[in-house]
This record gives sequence, C-alpha cells and structure tokens, in this order.
Amino acid sequence: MSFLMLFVLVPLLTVIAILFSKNIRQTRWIAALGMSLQLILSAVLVVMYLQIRAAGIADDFVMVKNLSWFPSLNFNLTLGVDGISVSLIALTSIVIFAGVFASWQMESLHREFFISLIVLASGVFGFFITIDLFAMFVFYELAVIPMYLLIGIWGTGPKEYSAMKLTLMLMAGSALIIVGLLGIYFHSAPEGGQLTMNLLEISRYKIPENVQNFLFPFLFVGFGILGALFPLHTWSPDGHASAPTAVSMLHAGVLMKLGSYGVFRIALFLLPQAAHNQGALFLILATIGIVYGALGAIMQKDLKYINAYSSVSHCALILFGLLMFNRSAIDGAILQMISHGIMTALFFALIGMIYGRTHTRMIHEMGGLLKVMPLLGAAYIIGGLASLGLPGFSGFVAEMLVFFGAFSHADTFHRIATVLAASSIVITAVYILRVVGIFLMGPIKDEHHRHLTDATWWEKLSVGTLLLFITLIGMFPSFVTETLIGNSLAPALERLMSNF
Amino acid sequence: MWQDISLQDVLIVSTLMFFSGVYGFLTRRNLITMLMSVELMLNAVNINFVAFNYFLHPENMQGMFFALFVVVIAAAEASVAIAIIIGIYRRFKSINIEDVSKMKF
Amino acid sequence: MNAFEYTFLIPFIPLLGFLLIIFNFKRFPKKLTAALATSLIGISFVLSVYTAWQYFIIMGPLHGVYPKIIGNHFEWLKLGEHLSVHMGTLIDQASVMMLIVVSTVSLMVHIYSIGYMHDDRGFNRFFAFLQLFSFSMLSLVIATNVFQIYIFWELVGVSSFLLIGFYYEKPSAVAASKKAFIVTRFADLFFLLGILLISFHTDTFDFISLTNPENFERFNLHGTTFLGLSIPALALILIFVGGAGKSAMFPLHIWLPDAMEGPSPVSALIHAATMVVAGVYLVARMFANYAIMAPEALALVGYVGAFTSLFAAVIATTQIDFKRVLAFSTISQIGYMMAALGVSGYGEEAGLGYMASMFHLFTHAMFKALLFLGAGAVIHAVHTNSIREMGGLRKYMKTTHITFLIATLAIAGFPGLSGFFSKDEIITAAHQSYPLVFYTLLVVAGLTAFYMFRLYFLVFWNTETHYHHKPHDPGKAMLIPLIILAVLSIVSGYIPFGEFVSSDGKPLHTHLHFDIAIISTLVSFVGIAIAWFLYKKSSDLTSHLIARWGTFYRWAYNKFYIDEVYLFITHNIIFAYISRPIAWFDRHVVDGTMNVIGWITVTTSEKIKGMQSGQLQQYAFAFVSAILVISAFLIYYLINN
Amino acid sequence: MTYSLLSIMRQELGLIVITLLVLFLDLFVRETNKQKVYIITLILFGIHTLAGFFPFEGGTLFGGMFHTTPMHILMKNVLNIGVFLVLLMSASWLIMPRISDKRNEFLMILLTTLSGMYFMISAGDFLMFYIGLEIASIPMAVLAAFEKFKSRSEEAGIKFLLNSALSTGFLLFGLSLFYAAGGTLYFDDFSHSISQPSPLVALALTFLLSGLAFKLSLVPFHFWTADVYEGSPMVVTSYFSVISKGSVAFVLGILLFKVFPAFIGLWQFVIYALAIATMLIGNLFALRQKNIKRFLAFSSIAQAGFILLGLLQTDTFGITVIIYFVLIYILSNLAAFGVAQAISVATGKENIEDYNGLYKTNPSLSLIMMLALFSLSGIPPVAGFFSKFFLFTAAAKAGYYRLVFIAVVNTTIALYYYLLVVKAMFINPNPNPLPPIRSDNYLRSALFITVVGIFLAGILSPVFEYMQAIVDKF
Repeated sequence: MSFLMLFVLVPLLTVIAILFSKNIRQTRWIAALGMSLQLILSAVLVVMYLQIRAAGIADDFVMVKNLSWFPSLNFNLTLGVDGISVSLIALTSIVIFAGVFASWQMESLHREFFISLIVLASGVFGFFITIDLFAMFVFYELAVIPMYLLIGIWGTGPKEYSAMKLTLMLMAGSALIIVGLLGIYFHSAPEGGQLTMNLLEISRYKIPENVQNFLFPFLFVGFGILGALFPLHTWSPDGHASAPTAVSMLHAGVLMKLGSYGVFRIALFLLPQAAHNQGALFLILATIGIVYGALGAIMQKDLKYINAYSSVSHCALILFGLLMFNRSAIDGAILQMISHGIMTALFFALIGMIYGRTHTRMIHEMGGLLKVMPLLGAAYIIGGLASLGLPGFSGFVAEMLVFFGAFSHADTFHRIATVLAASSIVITAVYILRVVGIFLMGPIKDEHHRHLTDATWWEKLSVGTLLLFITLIGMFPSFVTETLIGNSLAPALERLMSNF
Repeated sequence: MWQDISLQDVLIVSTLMFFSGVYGFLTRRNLITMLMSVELMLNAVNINFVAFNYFLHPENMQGMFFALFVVVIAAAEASVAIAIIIGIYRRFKSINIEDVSKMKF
Repeated sequence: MNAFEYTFLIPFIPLLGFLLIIFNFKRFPKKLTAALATSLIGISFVLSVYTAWQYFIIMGPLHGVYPKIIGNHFEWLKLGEHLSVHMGTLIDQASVMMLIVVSTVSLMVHIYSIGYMHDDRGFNRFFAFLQLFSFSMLSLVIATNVFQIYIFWELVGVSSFLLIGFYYEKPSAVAASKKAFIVTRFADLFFLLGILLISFHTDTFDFISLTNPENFERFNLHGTTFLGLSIPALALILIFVGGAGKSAMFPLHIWLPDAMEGPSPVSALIHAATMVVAGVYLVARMFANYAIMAPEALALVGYVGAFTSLFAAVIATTQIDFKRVLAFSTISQIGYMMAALGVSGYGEEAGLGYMASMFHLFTHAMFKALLFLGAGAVIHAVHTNSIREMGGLRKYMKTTHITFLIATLAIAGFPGLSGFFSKDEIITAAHQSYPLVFYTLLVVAGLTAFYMFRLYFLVFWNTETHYHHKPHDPGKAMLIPLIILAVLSIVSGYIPFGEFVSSDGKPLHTHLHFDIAIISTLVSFVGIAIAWFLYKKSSDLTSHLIARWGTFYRWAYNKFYIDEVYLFITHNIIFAYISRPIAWFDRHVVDGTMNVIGWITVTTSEKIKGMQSGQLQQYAFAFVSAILVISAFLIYYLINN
Repeated sequence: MTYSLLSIMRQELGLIVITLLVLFLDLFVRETNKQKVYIITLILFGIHTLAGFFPFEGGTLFGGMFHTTPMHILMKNVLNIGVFLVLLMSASWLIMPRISDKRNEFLMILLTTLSGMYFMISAGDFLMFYIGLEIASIPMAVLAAFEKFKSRSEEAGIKFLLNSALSTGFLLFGLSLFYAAGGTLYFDDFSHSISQPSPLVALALTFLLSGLAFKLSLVPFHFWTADVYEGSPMVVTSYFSVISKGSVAFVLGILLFKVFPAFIGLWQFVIYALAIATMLIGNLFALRQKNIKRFLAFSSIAQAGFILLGLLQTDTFGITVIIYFVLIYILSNLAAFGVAQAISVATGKENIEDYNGLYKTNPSLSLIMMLALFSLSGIPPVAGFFSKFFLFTAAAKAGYYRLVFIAVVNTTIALYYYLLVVKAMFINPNPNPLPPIRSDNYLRSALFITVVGIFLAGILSPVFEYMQAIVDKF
C-alpha cells in the first residue's frame, strides 16, 4: 500500500459514500470532506516530497512502487512522483476543492453530479501519480469520459453538441496517443529483453531516431488536442461555454494540463530527438495559438468564450515553453500549467457565480456589477490582472520564465516566435480590460441587477482558496520553480540537451 | 469409355454447375427456385470432392465421405428452408423474394 | 551589514497599509483609514528623509564618488543558468532623490485627499490604492535591478489603472483607465524585450554591474543586429520605448490626458509627479549604458524628448479642460527632462544634462503636484473642469490663488523660483551640443509660460462667471499641502543639486549660466506677456487669432488627431480586420472543419444506406462480387510475387 | 477408448445429454410444469458451465478429427458463460403468449447450436468443422424465425438460411479445392502437406474465408446481419451477435493460426482489408439507426472488425486477446441486449427514441446500458477498454500502426453513436418517459453478472493472465 494510492482511493471512497447519501446536504458535505481530505493529502505529499529531497535522494522519481497488473504484457501500475507531478497533484486538489464549493448549489441530480466530478478528478490524480504509460493512459481516458455526462446533463446552451464535440475530439486525440504509446512500447527494449511501459525503464534506452520521428507527431498532437494545440482547440470554447461551473474549472484548470503534461512527460521526454527534429513545426503552431487565442478572445461577447479563448492562448504558451528545450522555459511552462490552472478555475468559478445571479453571460447585457457585487467583481478583476501577467501573481513569473528561456535561443526563428508570443501580453490586457470595463464597470445596465447579492460563504471559500494560491505562487515563485520543480527537470533536460 | 473422362472434364461440369447455381440464386425471384440453386451448388461441390478423390487422392476415401455428409446436411437445410418458406407464404401470401424485404437500411 | 538595511521598510510600510485597509475596507471608519494611511506614508517619508540625510550628509561621497549601496536583497527567482532576479533596495544618488520626491508628494497627496475625498463612498478604497501605489512606486525607485523595476513598473501601472478608473461607474473613466493601461502595457512589451535582449547579452540585471562602465568590455554584445543597430542600441531603444510609454512621450502620450479622469490628487501624485517620470528615471538609471554603449539611442531619447515637449506645449495652448492643460504641460515638461538626458554626456561636466534632468524632475514634481492639487481645489470648488466656466476666482480662493500663482511662475521659469534653475541647466546642457534641441526647448519655454499663464488668467482673472455656490478656499487638509508644496516650489531651486546627483557619482559643481538664463527668462516673459495681453481680460482678440489660425488651431485643439489614429488602428484595423475575422475564422473555418468532418461522416452514412436494400439477392450479389474481387486480387498478388 | 471418449468429449456429451433431457422432459411433463424444465435446464447448464473450468489436459479422438486442449476448453467456457446469460435473459421472453407453448423447443435448439459450435471449435479436420458449422447454423434459422407469427421473424429466418446456404456453398467449394491441393482434410496433415501457396490455394482460401466472414458478418459479407438481427426475437439476436460470432471468431483464429500459417502472406492482406472495411462500414451504418436491435447489429459488425486486429499475426497473444475480447464483448453486448430485452418485453418498445429520459424512471437500467455501451466503445475503467487496448497491442505488435490508428479513429466514430444512446437516456428531455420497469429475477441476475463482469474482468488482471497462461500452453 503506497501513500500515493490514497490519491485514487480517497476519491473512490468519496464516490461510494455519496452513493449512500440521502439528500443534497449530505452529498455536498461528503464531497467537500473528501476533497478537503484530498487537499490535506496533497499538502502532506508536498511536505513528504520535500523531505525526501532534503534527505538527498536524487532519483528521478521518488516514492516509486511497482504494483504488478498485467505481468504477461509487463503493464504495471507503477506509482511514482517527481516535483512536477507533485505540484500538479497539488493544483488538482486545489481546483477540485474550489470546484466542489463552487457547485454547492447543484440541485438537480446532485449525487450523479458529484460522483462524475470526483471520478473525473480521480482520473486526473491517477494520471499524475503513475509513471507507467499504460496506467497513465487508463487514467487519462477515465478523466475524459465523465466530461460528456457532466456537460451533457448539467450544461447550458448547446450542451449536447459541445459535449459531443469535446468528447469526440479528445477521443480522436486518444487515437493518436494509443498509436504513440504502442509504438514506444514495442521499441522499449531495443537490445532485447522485456518490453515495458515504464517511463523510467524506457528512458534508459534510446529509441531509434526514425521510430521517434514517426511516433512523435502522434503523441504530440494527441496530447496537444487536450492541451488546446492550434488548430485542434475548437472543442475548448464550446466545451467550456456549455459546461457547468465546476466542470469548466476542472477541465480548463486541470484537464487541459493533462495534455501539456503528457506532451512533456511522454512526447518530449521519451522522444527527444524527434522533438528536436520536429519542434520547429509545433513551435509555429504554438506561437500561432498564443496570438490567435488572444486575438480571438477580443471580440467575444460571452464571458465563458472569452475565457476559453484566453485558455487557448495560455495553454499554447505552455507548449511554447516546453518546445524551447531549456530549463527556464520548461520551468516556466510548468509553472504556467499550475498558474493557468488556478487562474482559469478562478475565472470559471466567478463566471458561474455571476451567471447564477444574472442568468446571462453576455457581457453587453451586464454593466456596473462591481457596485452590486464588489467581492465577486474585485475577484474577477484580480483574476484578470493575474491573467494578463501582473507581477505578484503566478502568471507573471511563468510568462517571464518562458520568455527568458525562449530568448536564450539566439536564432531569428526563435526570436520572432518569442516576440510574437510576448506580444500576447498586450493583447491579453486588451481583452481582459475590455471585458472588465464592459460588464463590471460603467453604469448598471439592467435594473434587475441592482438587487443582486454578493458572494456567499462557500463562494468566498472557493474563490478565496484560488486567489490565495495565485498570490502565494506569484509572491514566492522560487518555492515552486526551484524547490518543487527545479531538480525534477534535470532528467528531461538531460535527454533533450544531449543532442546538441 | 468413362476412363477417357479426365479430371478437367469433370471439373468443367462441376464449375458450370456451381456457377449456374450461383447465377440462379442471384437472379431467380422464387424462393423455392433459389433453394434449388443452392442445392445445385452443393451438388457441384459433391462432384468436386468425388472427382478429386478419384483422380488425385485415391489412396483414401475422404472426399467420398465428405460428399455423403454434404448430401445429408443439404437435406436438413432444405427441410428447414421449406418449413420457413411455407411460413413465409402464410405471412406474405407470396414466395417472391422481392416481397420479403420489409427490413432494410 | 550596512547602514541602509532598514530601507526595505520604506516601501513595505505602505504595503502594510494597503493590506490592512483592503481587508477591512468595509469595516474601517474613514477617520481611521485616513489616520492610518497618512501616518504610514508619513513614516515612509521620515525614513526617506533620514536615508537622504544619512546618505548625502552623514556618509557623503567616498573618495569623491557617491557609492551605490545595496541596502538589502534576496534572490526572488532564478531565470535560467546565470540570471536571477533579486528583490532589494539600491541606495544611490538617483534613488535617494526619488525617494524624497515620491514620499514627499505622496505624503502631501495623502493629506490633501483626506479633505478632497471626504464625501466619497470609496474613501477607503481610494486610500488603499494610494498606499498600493506608494508601495509600488517606492519599490520601483529603489530597485536594485532592471527586472525589479519592470515588476514594479507593472504594479504602478496597475495602481494607476485602478486610480484612473476610480469612478468606475463613469464610462469615460473606465475608458481612460483602460487606455492608460493598454498603452503603457504596449510600451512595456518593448521594455520587456529590451530587458530580454540586454540580459541575454550581459547576463545580469543588476544595476551595479550593468551600469558600471568598467564592465562594459566584458559584456558579450556581438551578434545579429536589426535595422543596422548595434545590440546595445537596439536593447536600449526598446527599453526607452518602455519608458516613453510610461512617461507619455510622443507617440505614446495619448493616455495621459485621458488619465485626468481620475481624482485630482491621483493626477497630482501619479500623473504629474511620480509615475510618469519613471521613464525618465529608467533612462537615468541606465544612463551609463546609454551614454557609453549606444550614443545613438541616447540621441533618439533627446530628439523624442524635445519633439514631445514642443508638441505637447502646442496642444496645451488650445485646451480648455483645466486638468488637460496641465496634463499636456506635464508631457511637455517630461519631454524636457528626456531631452536633457538625451543631450547629456557621461561623467564630469558633460553630465550636466543628466544632472539637469534629475533636477528638473525634482522641482517639477513639486510645482506640478502643486498645480494639480490647486486644480483639484478649484474643481472641487466650482464643480467643473472647463476653464471657460471659470474666471475671477482669485477673489474667492485666495490661498489657492497664491499657491497656484507660485507654481505657475515656477513652471514658467520665473527667475528665483525652482523651475527657473532647473530649466536653465537643461537649456544650457542642450546649448553645448545640440542646437536643434536647444532652440526647440527655448521655444517650448516660451510656450510653457504662455499656456500656463493663459490658464492662470482664465481661471483666476478674466470675466467672472456666475457660480451657483460661492466658491471658497478648501479646508485645512487641502490647504496645508498646497502651502507646503508652494514653499518647496520656491526653495527647491536653491538646492545645490549637482552636489548630490550626477551622472557618474562625482559631485558636480554647477552655477547659473547667466547668458542662457537671460535668454530663457526673456522668452518666458514674452510668453507671459502675450498671455496677459490675451487672457487677463476677455477680449475678441483670441477669437480673431483662432479664426486666423483656424486649421492649425483645430488640429492642435484635437491633439493632432493622434487619438483618432490610434482608435482607427485599434478598432478599424486590429479589431475589425484581425480580431473579428479571427473569431469568425475560428468559428467557421477551424471549427467548421471539425463539423464538416462530422457532417461528412453522417452524410456518407446516409448516402450508403441504399447498400442495405433489404433485397436478399443484392446481398448475395455483393457477397459473390467480393469473393471474386478478393480472389482475383490474391491470385494477381501471388503471380506477381 | 470408451473411457477416453467420455473424458475428452465430456463437454460435448454433457451438452447433448442436457439437450436430450430437455427433449424428453418436454415430451413427458404436463403443461403446467414446463417452467420447471426451464429451471432444470438452467441449473444443469450452470453446472455444465462451472464444470468446464476444471483443469483438463484434453486429447485427440477419431484419428485426429476431434481434439481438445485447454485452449479449446477455454473457448467453450467463454461461450458457455454467454449462453448461460442468454438463457437467463430468455426467461421473461419465453413466458410470453404464443412463445410459451414451445419454450422448451427453444432451449433445445439453442443448446443444439451450441453443441455445433463445440464441434466446430474442436474440429481436427474439415469434415468435422463443416458438420459443426452446419449444426450451429441451420438451427439458427429456426431460432431466427421462432416468432413465426411475426412476418419480420419469418423474413429474418429465410434471409439467414438462404444466405447461409450460399456461403456454405462457397465454403464447401473452397474446401474441395483445398482437398484437391492438399489431398487431405485433416488439419495436422494439411498444414504439413502444403507449404507453398498456389493460385488454387488462394482461391480456396478466399472461398473458405468468405464463408467464415459471412458468419462473422464482415463487410462486405455482412448484409444479412442487420435484417436478421432486427427480425429475430431479442434473445436470438443477442445469441447471434455474441455467441455465434464469438465461436466463429475462435474458429477463424484456429484455422488461420494452426492450419494456414504458411499462407500468412495471403490472408494477412485479406484480414487487413476486411478489418478496415468492416469497422468503417459497420460504424457508418450504425450512425443512423433508430431501432436498438439494428443499432446493436451494426455495432456488432464494427466490433467484428476489431476482432480481426488480433488475427494479423500468428502468435499466442493474438489468440488470447481474441478470447479475452470475445468474453468482454459477450458480457457488454449481453448487458446492452439485456436492457433492451427488459424494455422490449415490458413495453414492446425497440426504438432508441423511446429511451429518451429513461434515466428518470429506470436509473439502474440506464446505468447498465451506459456501462455496456462504454464497455463496447472501450472506455476505462470498464473491461471493454482493456480488451480493445490489447487488440490494438496485438495489431501494433504485428507492426500495423496505421491500422491501429484507423481502428482507434473508428472507436471514436463508434463512441459517437454509443453516446447518442447515452444521450437519449440521460440528456434528452421527455415528458412521458417509459414507465418504471420491473423485470424478473432471471434477467436481473443476468444483468448483475454482466455488470460485475464488465467492471471486474478488465481491472482484475488475473482474468487475462489466466487466459494467457492457458493459451501459452497450447
């Protein structure tokens, strides 16, 4: 029994407990308790991880535990974490914790809702705690599917269409991933010996370059779809717009990070040569994605669409950073995962709360809401400022790391890409301020809005948690970039750099 | 006399039989006729088995026996088919295969 | 261990105030907020003064050079192999001078705001933001490295955004705050690129090593160039663009006039005295780099400064909004400072421009803050911004009038007042090497005197308008800062500034250049005289002149349509032709492709349904043909292999 | 000899004994006790199924015409499980009017076809194989036409029978050509006697494969499937789609791997092409089906295409995966059919539209249906994911990455229409959903078993490992 297993077992037990709940009160309290426990567990995990590192253990992955699963194929449930996964686990528990409170008033089919939500979360947790490709893929798929029900049943707008599109596109991504994973599996033991899906064991050998070149696009694009790689991001605006609050939070906040994490952990880590050979192409796509997403967000009218396009832009920045193949850019990319995760969760939470009151998400139908609901409004503005990369919040540090990393490539191609990517900080400011100016500031447009109430205690808790972490990371970034992530980047970097 | 008949001759006959069976199956609209066409095909196969046994592999009787079994099973098949065709006739008042196409797409 | 470790407290005390107030902004009574905020900034002020005392007087120059001292710092973030960002305090001539400026003006504005904002619902919010701004600005000025400056640069930007948009229910205020933020953000992009470029080549952010001429040899500055510029020139120009954005240099000045939508104390603090000079301060911080590594970049700074100065001055002569006139005046004066930096050389006597620029920054902060606070008092009293609706106010607002007059005289360069001394140094510096800049600045001096006195006469003299309420001098809270600043506007000119602030750390002994002083004074007098002539009493002459100079007047009045150009570019080009098409493209082409894939599948499914005809014989036909095809294929394959 | 006959053919003999018992009981019991015959059959068959799991080494009979090994027994066991579930599910249908008087006939015919499949699987020569095939398929026509009071059922019967006769004709023609080429009908001798493929062999192979492809309903030999599935009674359809199909898949595997390994160059092509065509066409047709039976028919066609992925290379892993896949497929498809059966029996509704809003009134049925569909489409954590993934692994092992990709893309299309049903049950609003349905205990226990299986057969690796171990020994 490994400590890491708890991250899957606790959600599982929570789900079982919810099955027996009698009413919504019980359901949400069970969910809240379970997810609080999860949050505590993550904190414990962070501490444990730091202690292990402090003890001088420099393994790539720590707390490794090999649970045999399909021995004949050598597919195992190998548990193990490094700083990156630890921080992403922490991110997940923060977001799901906030998500449970953000959906406090989910009345219809509440049990089913919380069960699906927590199953989704457990898929994400599972993905981060395993280092066996097969197990990772199982959890990955597990995380994708409850999404259909969550959006389809509890969503708004053209929910069926969006849910279907999202699910199918992500499954198409899985199609690519499966090919990539199997390709890696069958080339995992080039010198004979047992084939394996274990990341660590695969990384000991070098997969032949032509095989890498063949497999890399499958894995990169496959995971890239979930990571909103241009032009395969279109599930994201519709999906996010239609999803219920907590789902948007979890999806944009965490699930999209599965894509980027997969790109980093699997595509880049295992296929470094191909990454170098084909990096430029994907770098172009990522750069387009950054600018394109941001420009696309400017003219949107629906709050969720704005945020969805903004996510496209921000997630493209993650891929951009990863493709720079150097420490600070990748460091920044991973920080961006965390930062964007919390930030976008905050946005979606706030949008959900505002929508719950005004029953519209069209920015032009609202105005002056800051006066009516100062706390929510202020939180939105702070979130917006964080999103446009204001120092003191996590996004700034991430962006800076990425840009500095990117700038260390002195060739014209990378320079141009970097300048374009950096220009997004202006565009981001434009759309964030535009939306804030329209719906939060100015005179109150709709007289009915004058009597709306401000945040309730659970909303405050949800929003407060997210704000706290955005700020903490922004103020003390070194804790994440150095202490948590820092030394875990070494193996990947070593493999990526060894080609030079 | 019959010693002059070569394998080739027999095969020509059997193949012609087989494909005329196939042709009948494809073109005839009457269910009974279609069933007959199938029988034609099966009998062509029987000729094949017997001929191959006789000309090529006379050392054992596998082909002969096979033909016997085919005959038996064909009979069983025909009986079931006729039973169903009678049922069809009761339901559809027709044994034209084109009428028996309520389910499609 | 060093004597300046406490300096981190100077910014942190206002931060504390910000946090205290913002977390209790519903609970704190106004009095408590006011007392808390003012006393905290007061402590910062005292500490700043103490620092200055200790640095300039107690310690003094070491071996004839003022040292640069790191008060304290810690590593905040590692950026790659060699680079890391520190947070800390750097104590040197410029930063200590700026500390004084910022804390003084901030303190004055705090006190003033107690009176000015007294009836406002957002009182607590206002003070929280003021504290936030003070924190950011103080941190900016004592930043040890260029990246720290960038960080707080953004933070002052956001404080400015929050304060301009303070009356967030007013659409114009919202638009102005948005504009200010986006324009400066746009400039910051270049600043960031500049930082990226220069740090890539020098491997350092720290001013101590970055601006030390002895290090320049070691920097690896070779590499590809852009438009024929050398790497340092490109980097420094990019950084200057950042500074130009914040300091409202042409063509990035458009946000500053609109920023006057904010409450007047904010205009005084942020948009006159402190934040807008951050650009000047930035160039000054890296002055060694500009002057030695890339003189062409420095020349650009000078020309841009001079042009902006003239440009804004021309516009200022036509404006009728009280605060906008002052805003253009600010732009013009900052252009002055930039020009001064641009014409300066490095070290010794050549560094006169640098010293003059800093000097002018200092004196300008005092009298411009005073002007804005005075404007605030006037607007507070008459409830309008338009100077057409004012007039004859000298009778009603005596103290305001006098302090305003002092400030006007100071900015006009009236001999004996602070502006006179600093301007004189600037013009002298320009005279030495840049004749074009010199003449421009001279003209601007005249224009400045003209429009300032135009403003002064129109508001305090001229025809008296009918006021609903009788205007009166504001209360003590507002008057005291006016008086203090008025005193400072007079005396600050007598500080032997060169002894304290110079380009290379060595005290510079300056004296009044009488030849130049006389010329510039004359020019000022001409300006004042014209203003007297035209505006002391209402006359038809102005309208005649306006008619005569119709087109030009209209252009100047409309700020040369720069705003419209921007509006056109952003709305009609970027929004309409880039962003909207992208949104459309995304919905219809990218997303459409996905939908088309789905559509194709479904349609194919519909089209091929005929295959399943229900006809047994068609099934059999398919069966037989498939067998034929497959066997033909297999036999063909076999024969060919 | 007699003793070995008894032990080696014990499964076949056991099944035949049960069949005969049903026959005699049916003849002699009173009308009121007919239900008891069903229960007795069920119990006996249950024991038979369990008995199959006793470890047994197997052996050869009739000079090699019949042979059985642990692998064959495993295959039969998998089929047994499926048949047992079908029997459980049939209870509610069998007591319906116009069916109830001949319910024991149904049991008998069903078990007869199963015995045919046993012989087909255990066949050691083509004659035995042919006899088994026909025993398995001729009674199927009777089953299809079982509801002879419905014209659709009759139509299904005749379509199946005639089509099957045609395919048998071709298959036999192929066998005769094999006989000509190899001079023997015994598998063991055959695989030794020809080592070089000739055009004659190619022709024979095509004919043989087409016969099997017909039974497995591979495109383009699949057209009968939808009509027959739709027309047949629900229980028979489920039997068709899982048991009949599964048995043929096993036989195809055995034939390709054990008899024709020398011609791998030939049949790999065919399998490759058929796999793509089958997955694609099956999915495209399934997309727009309105009737749940027709829908599942086309879905099962597509599933058959996936089975082919395991047949691309002759190794034990491929066989294991096929057996495993068939087991999971039996469980998931039967779960889906079980739900459809429950609804059909209770309300007579068979259209997907009728399922709108089902979750409101019948949450557990909807959940089972959803799980079954997720399993069919290969979504973790249910078993279908694992079986599909292993199939892909098998194909990738043979180096067919592109085929894997096409297959997974097809999974995506399949997911689309499976989700349509999920959507109907969970999302589509319906003011008048079907009333709450209470099915009998037999069906419920069957559904329970399938759900447990769907959940556990994948995650619990021993199921797969057990199969792998058995097949490895073969």
